[in-house]
Amino acid sequence: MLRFLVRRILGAVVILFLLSIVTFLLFFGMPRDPALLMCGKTCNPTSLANIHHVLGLDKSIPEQYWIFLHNLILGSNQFAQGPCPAPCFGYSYHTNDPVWSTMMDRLPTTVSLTLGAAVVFLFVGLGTGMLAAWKRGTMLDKTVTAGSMVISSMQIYFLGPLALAALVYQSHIFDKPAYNDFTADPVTWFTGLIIPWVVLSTIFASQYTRMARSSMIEQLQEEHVRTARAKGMSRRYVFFRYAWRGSLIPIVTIFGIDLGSLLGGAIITEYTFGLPGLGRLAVESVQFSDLPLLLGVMLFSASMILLFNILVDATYAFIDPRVRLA
Amino acid sequence: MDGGPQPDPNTATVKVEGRSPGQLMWIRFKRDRTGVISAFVVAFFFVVAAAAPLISKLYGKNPYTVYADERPELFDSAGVPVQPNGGISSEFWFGLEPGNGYDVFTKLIYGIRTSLLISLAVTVAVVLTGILLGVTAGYLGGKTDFFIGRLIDFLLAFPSQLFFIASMPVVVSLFVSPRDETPTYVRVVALIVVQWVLGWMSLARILRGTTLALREREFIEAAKVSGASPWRIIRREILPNVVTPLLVQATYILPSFVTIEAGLSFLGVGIVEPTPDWGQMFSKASTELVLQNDITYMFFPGVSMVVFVVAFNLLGDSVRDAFDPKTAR
Amino acid sequence: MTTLTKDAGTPAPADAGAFLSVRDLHVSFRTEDGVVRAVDGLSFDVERGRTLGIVGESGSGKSVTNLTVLGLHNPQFTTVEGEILLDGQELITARESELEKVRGNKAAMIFQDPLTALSPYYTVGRQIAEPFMKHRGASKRAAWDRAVEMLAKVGIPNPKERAKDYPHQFSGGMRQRAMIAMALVCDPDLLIADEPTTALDVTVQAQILDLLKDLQQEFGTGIIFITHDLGVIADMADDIMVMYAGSAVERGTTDEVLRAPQHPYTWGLLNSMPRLDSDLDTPLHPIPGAPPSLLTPPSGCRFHPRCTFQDRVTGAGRCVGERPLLAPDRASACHLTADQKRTIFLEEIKPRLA
Amino acid sequence: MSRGGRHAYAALSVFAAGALVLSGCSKGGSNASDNEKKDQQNAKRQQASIKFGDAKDSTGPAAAVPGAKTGGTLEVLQRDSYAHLDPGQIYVSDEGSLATLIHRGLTGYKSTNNKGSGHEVVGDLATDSGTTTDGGKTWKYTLKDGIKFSDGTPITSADFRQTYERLFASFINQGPTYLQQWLADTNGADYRKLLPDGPYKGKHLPNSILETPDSKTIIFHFKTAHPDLPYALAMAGYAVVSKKGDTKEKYDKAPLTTGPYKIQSFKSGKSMVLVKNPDWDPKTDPIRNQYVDQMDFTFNVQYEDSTKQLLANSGADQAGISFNNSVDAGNISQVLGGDAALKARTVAGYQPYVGQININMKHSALQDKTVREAIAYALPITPIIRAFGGSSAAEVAGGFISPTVSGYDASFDPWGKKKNPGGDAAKAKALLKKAGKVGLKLTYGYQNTPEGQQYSTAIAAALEKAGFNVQRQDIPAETYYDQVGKVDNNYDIYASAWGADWPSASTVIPPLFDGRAIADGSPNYSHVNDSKANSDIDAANAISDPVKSAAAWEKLDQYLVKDVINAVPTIDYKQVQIAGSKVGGLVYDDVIGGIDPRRLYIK
Repeated sequence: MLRFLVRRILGAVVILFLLSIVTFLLFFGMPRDPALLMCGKTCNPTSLANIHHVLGLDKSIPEQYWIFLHNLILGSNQFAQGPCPAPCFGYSYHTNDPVWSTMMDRLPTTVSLTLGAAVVFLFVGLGTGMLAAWKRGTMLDKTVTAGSMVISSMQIYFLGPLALAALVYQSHIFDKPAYNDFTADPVTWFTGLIIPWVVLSTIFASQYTRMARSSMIEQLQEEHVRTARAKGMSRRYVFFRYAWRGSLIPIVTIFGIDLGSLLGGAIITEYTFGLPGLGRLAVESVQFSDLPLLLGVMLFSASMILLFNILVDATYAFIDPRVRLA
Repeated sequence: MDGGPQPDPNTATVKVEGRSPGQLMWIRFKRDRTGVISAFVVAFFFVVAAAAPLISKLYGKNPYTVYADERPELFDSAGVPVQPNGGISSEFWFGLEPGNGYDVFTKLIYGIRTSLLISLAVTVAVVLTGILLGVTAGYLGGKTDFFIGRLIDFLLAFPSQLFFIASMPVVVSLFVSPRDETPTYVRVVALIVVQWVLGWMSLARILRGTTLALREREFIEAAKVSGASPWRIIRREILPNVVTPLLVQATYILPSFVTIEAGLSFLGVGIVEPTPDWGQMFSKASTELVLQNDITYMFFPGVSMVVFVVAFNLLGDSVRDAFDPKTAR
Repeated sequence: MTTLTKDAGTPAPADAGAFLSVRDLHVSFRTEDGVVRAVDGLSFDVERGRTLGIVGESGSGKSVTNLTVLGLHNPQFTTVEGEILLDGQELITARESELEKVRGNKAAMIFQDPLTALSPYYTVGRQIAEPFMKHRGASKRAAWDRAVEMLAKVGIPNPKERAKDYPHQFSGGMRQRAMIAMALVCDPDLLIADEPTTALDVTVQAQILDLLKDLQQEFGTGIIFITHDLGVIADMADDIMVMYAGSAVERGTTDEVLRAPQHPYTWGLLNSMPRLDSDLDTPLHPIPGAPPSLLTPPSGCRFHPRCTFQDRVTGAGRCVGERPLLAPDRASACHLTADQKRTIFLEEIKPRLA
Repeated sequence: MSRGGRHAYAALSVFAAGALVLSGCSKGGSNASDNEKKDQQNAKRQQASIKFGDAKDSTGPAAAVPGAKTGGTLEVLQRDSYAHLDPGQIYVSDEGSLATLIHRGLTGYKSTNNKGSGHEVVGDLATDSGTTTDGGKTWKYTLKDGIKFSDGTPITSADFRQTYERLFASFINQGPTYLQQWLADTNGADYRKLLPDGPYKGKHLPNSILETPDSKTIIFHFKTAHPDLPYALAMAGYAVVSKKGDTKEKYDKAPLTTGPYKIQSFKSGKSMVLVKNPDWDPKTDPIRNQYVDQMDFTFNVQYEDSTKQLLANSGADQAGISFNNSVDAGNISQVLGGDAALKARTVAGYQPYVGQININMKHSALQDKTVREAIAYALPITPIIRAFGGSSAAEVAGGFISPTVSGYDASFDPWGKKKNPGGDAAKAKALLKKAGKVGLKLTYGYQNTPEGQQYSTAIAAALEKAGFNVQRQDIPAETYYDQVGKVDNNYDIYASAWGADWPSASTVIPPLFDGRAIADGSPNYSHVNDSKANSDIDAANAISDPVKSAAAWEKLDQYLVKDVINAVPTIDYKQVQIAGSKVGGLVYDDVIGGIDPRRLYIK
């Protein structure tokens, strides 16, 4: 187990390192000069040069990258805006706030959005999926299959605006989605996120329904399941003890991927509902060519993805005794 | 309950009637009603896309006319059609787009045209890359396999949407045209490139797996022993055998690329006004103006895309089952 | 298709000794390509303490028959007609709950590939204990001890520990032993062994066969032994039933069938089987052609497309037009006369065999 | 056809594509329907010319707001968080509104009526609006007594020296630059050379430029006359910064204040709390009142959300307001068409911005006046009005001078845009033929925002109809002005909007059209260099009487629009704002360009 963790984490670190380089190059490939944004109404070469200097953009790219790494690992006191403890992504060009705290400010939104929806779509999805598998071939099964097929083909950028138009703009049943701090007021926290949750989990749940159903049915055709029945085990017992165990593996895999990428910033969802989460932050960082922010979000999202990859592989070991972590 | 004996009619039939797997798949596919219907729906979309210019010629409008200025009486000062339901009328079948008042019908078919063109290109690029890297990794194994594997891991760790957004302006800026309008093809190419770069991994992985399995099979061994060159083996023995997973995967990834492309245009980093595009219609549909005043508008891109994706996925399932009837459905 | 299909295999009176008696069994599946008649009018009996060997090529309906006996077919795609009496209990019409009481209790099954047939997710001990708990209502504890005991019986060294292992930690042979232990845990009266040794290498094979024999001695279990390997059959079975294309073509005691086979198909099987005692230069004669599609079975004698003796049959086109019947007891379903069968075997087949 | 909402809601519960189609009904027309009455009323709002107040006008306290009560907490809903609190960095309007509550400079605007349309410039921290003896070259200011920073330290001339000198330091890069340029007597950003590091490295401005003989006196010495100084000093950008408390960059997040309120807490992007500033003495302040005890700001509140909350008018929102959010297009009709009670909570007015389409005078093809006339005729205004939300958000502009600036003439309309906002393609085509330039390639740089994309495509279409070959080029919204601000930019036409920094055209015409100021980044976006215009600018600038100068600017404005045609005026930006029912003293102030925060009280 330990060896596994060490190996995987080292691998992840390497990937993150490479990713940060790519992001860096990508940024300097952008046809925009971040200084221009801060230069303001009366911009000119001198003030531009000034800003370049303040941002350290006048240094060579490798040099800047080195500084970035150094700050990230050791923190820095070089910033005019004040000290910046590790992990230090520096200060946003645009808002002058420390990138790390900005991300931490936005994180709760994304986490609430993701986990809230994830809980729903995981249980609803698996539930209906297994029900359909259990009732395979019946009317119910056919309806579920068809329904989930249609819904899973809907996109957030269609279902989202639709929900907004119907529930907010036309009928005024709900307020526009918004994030309110849970600790401050759980109720508004809930009401503010309900539409995004519903939309997000509707789409995902339908996908999980399809997945659960098919992988369940696949498992039911396994020989060892047949053996269990040949032993006289009841259908229910076989279904929930033998088949279900194996059907988990593909689901866990996908769930890990989904959760990882969602926690890294559900860009389209947050964009659709105007929620100030990491996804929005990412978009802003590109809009304002805000390198520190871009790097921060990029690396954060990537680490989420990698983290969940590792978690998924670890869960395999719990599900399937044949899997050995090393 | 399953697990019951299910003989393999495939082999059985082959033996008596001696049909090629291809013919069999075709026979089985034709028997699958859903498959055939969805195939027709998909075909319909492609035909519409291909014939968009012709259709709009017959229909007598194009997606670029600013009806809000041509026919001011149809709009209010904010550019919203004054007739109900987004100005649907015998003249404008799908109504008029709030804002500049483009004709929704022509805009939609041209939009489908753009999106399908892009997604098709991406799919082709991805399939080729997938074959190239996947089969190579699977067949050669060893170092090559290792490196390709690591490359795949690396790319899979990318936050793809974020990467798309960040790289679009970069890629676009690669083709600079100082005096002229940034041509649409540049954006199109850029969209194709970014999706391709992060799109090929899963397919490559699958193909690698299949090749790996094939490599151990007798006939490959036989070919090896008989001294056939790797290239020949890949061409003659391996490629024909990966066609099945390839075809199935392709039918699954194309619609997913359609939705990704639409997503990018929705975020405003893809195709932009006035070039018609499916996703760009969604971003229009999500504006205050539409949400407040013209909910009708969003159904045309929305429903058409749902229908398209559903049909394509059903088609994918049918193709898969036709190749391999034992798969669970 | 001939008119005779229905009353093929006229029911013989189920004699008292028979623990399992199958009468005129028809099994067919609906598949993507049409209806497959997997079993077509099959009848046989199995008595306590005796072993019935079922021989035939793959796809001849051996396995299907026996899965049907325990009702393990998929009701959605399968239609079953006929009669299956297990210890006087009718199984085809029986409800799922009743079947569950039978399975693993009165009648148990051993499958071909022990690797896939055992669940990778649970310990061997648990998988053996489960049916005991279910059928005997034993406590976890008791069931576990029983499992260990059974493992010991089937000759697993240090069973206490091994019971805690997972199947993938067992060797192939040990897995099969575990399977057997699992099948016999409630000492069933009928054991169906579906090619239990084909997945194993020869030495292990021998061990397993001995094991089965010993256990049969001990428990007096009736065994249905399915295989396509006549060698194994000769060693194991008291009676033999040869199946082709979903129905029996020859039946009799092991001696009768192996010493004086009467059906061209049986001859073919014997021909195509290498013998340890034969000299190396004697060539093998595989049966020409391939087994028929059960979607569109040949008319008349199902074997006729591959049969080299049609011309000897008196009365032109009988093989093609008319389905030969299989009489009860020692019999074979072929239009050749008894003499023809004897002479052909003695003069043309036997010499080749030895 | 009934409203879409209910249907769509029902449909949403049934996820079937078919059902969705059926439910896709929507009533015609946008809620942003026109409201003629309001328009005329707005048109009448015209900035009466402004006079510079003397010592008497400059003595506090400010005139009480009729019916005002003290106490209570005001809920302020704002879309954008404040990026800058350091006076030197404040330029944008929402920060400007806030600054009226927390920052004070030497001068300020005092309302002369309760309608927000009449103003005069008076001494704020200074005893009067400033005295000059030589027509604006030398200006003398004397500080009032009893003026303090929020930390209790008295404000002295040393603080003002610090305030002005730090404007030359590199970290101050967002605020206005008039004063710096005047002191250094340069254009562009060359002024920084005067004091590269600000006051921080021990260097200071010589007395020949900025003189502080004693702790109460500040004297400016300019090389050229700048009669507008009293206006300039009223900008938030020139409000006082404490010498003792100057923390350079950090000051931008936690400044000392001098106004009636001080910052109790500020969470960037989240919230802000203002409380009464005990060190503020009403007797020293002729401009501001201090009625509300506390102001709670919430940021990231989008227009439609603030509107919805304030319309709902429940709970804390009854004492709710937004200084800078306008009513969103979707709700505008509901607001304007509302009952009397609602009207009482609503204010509307012009923003100081005027939109225009610049024509790049550097490009040879466009130096042909007939071509420019053709553009002027062909250009449609409707797409722009559409994109900004219809006639309640913008109206056709005649000249470059906004209705909120003295010198505005509502009847001026040389290209007939007010009658025919769609443009006159036929006439344009004729002119283009006459010039022999049919099919002329026009590169049109547009701001890459949803609005920009929308109207630019429509405008391009219209110009094409008039016989131009238009090439649209998208420019990233964030760097738009820097791109078009380049002298050698590639674009032939491009939109821009300019807001007066103070209600005199002297902050509109000279920066936009003074040919001698052409430089990268200078707002003379069309790079026009017209000798007559240049000389007229100097003439007008020299007039120290505000009323006379206003007239001069008006003449010059009309000359530029009609005869030079270096740019075509497009729209005057308007906005409608709303507050909760318990908010009193609600006035739309033309100088602030929005609700006046200084007069508010809780009923």
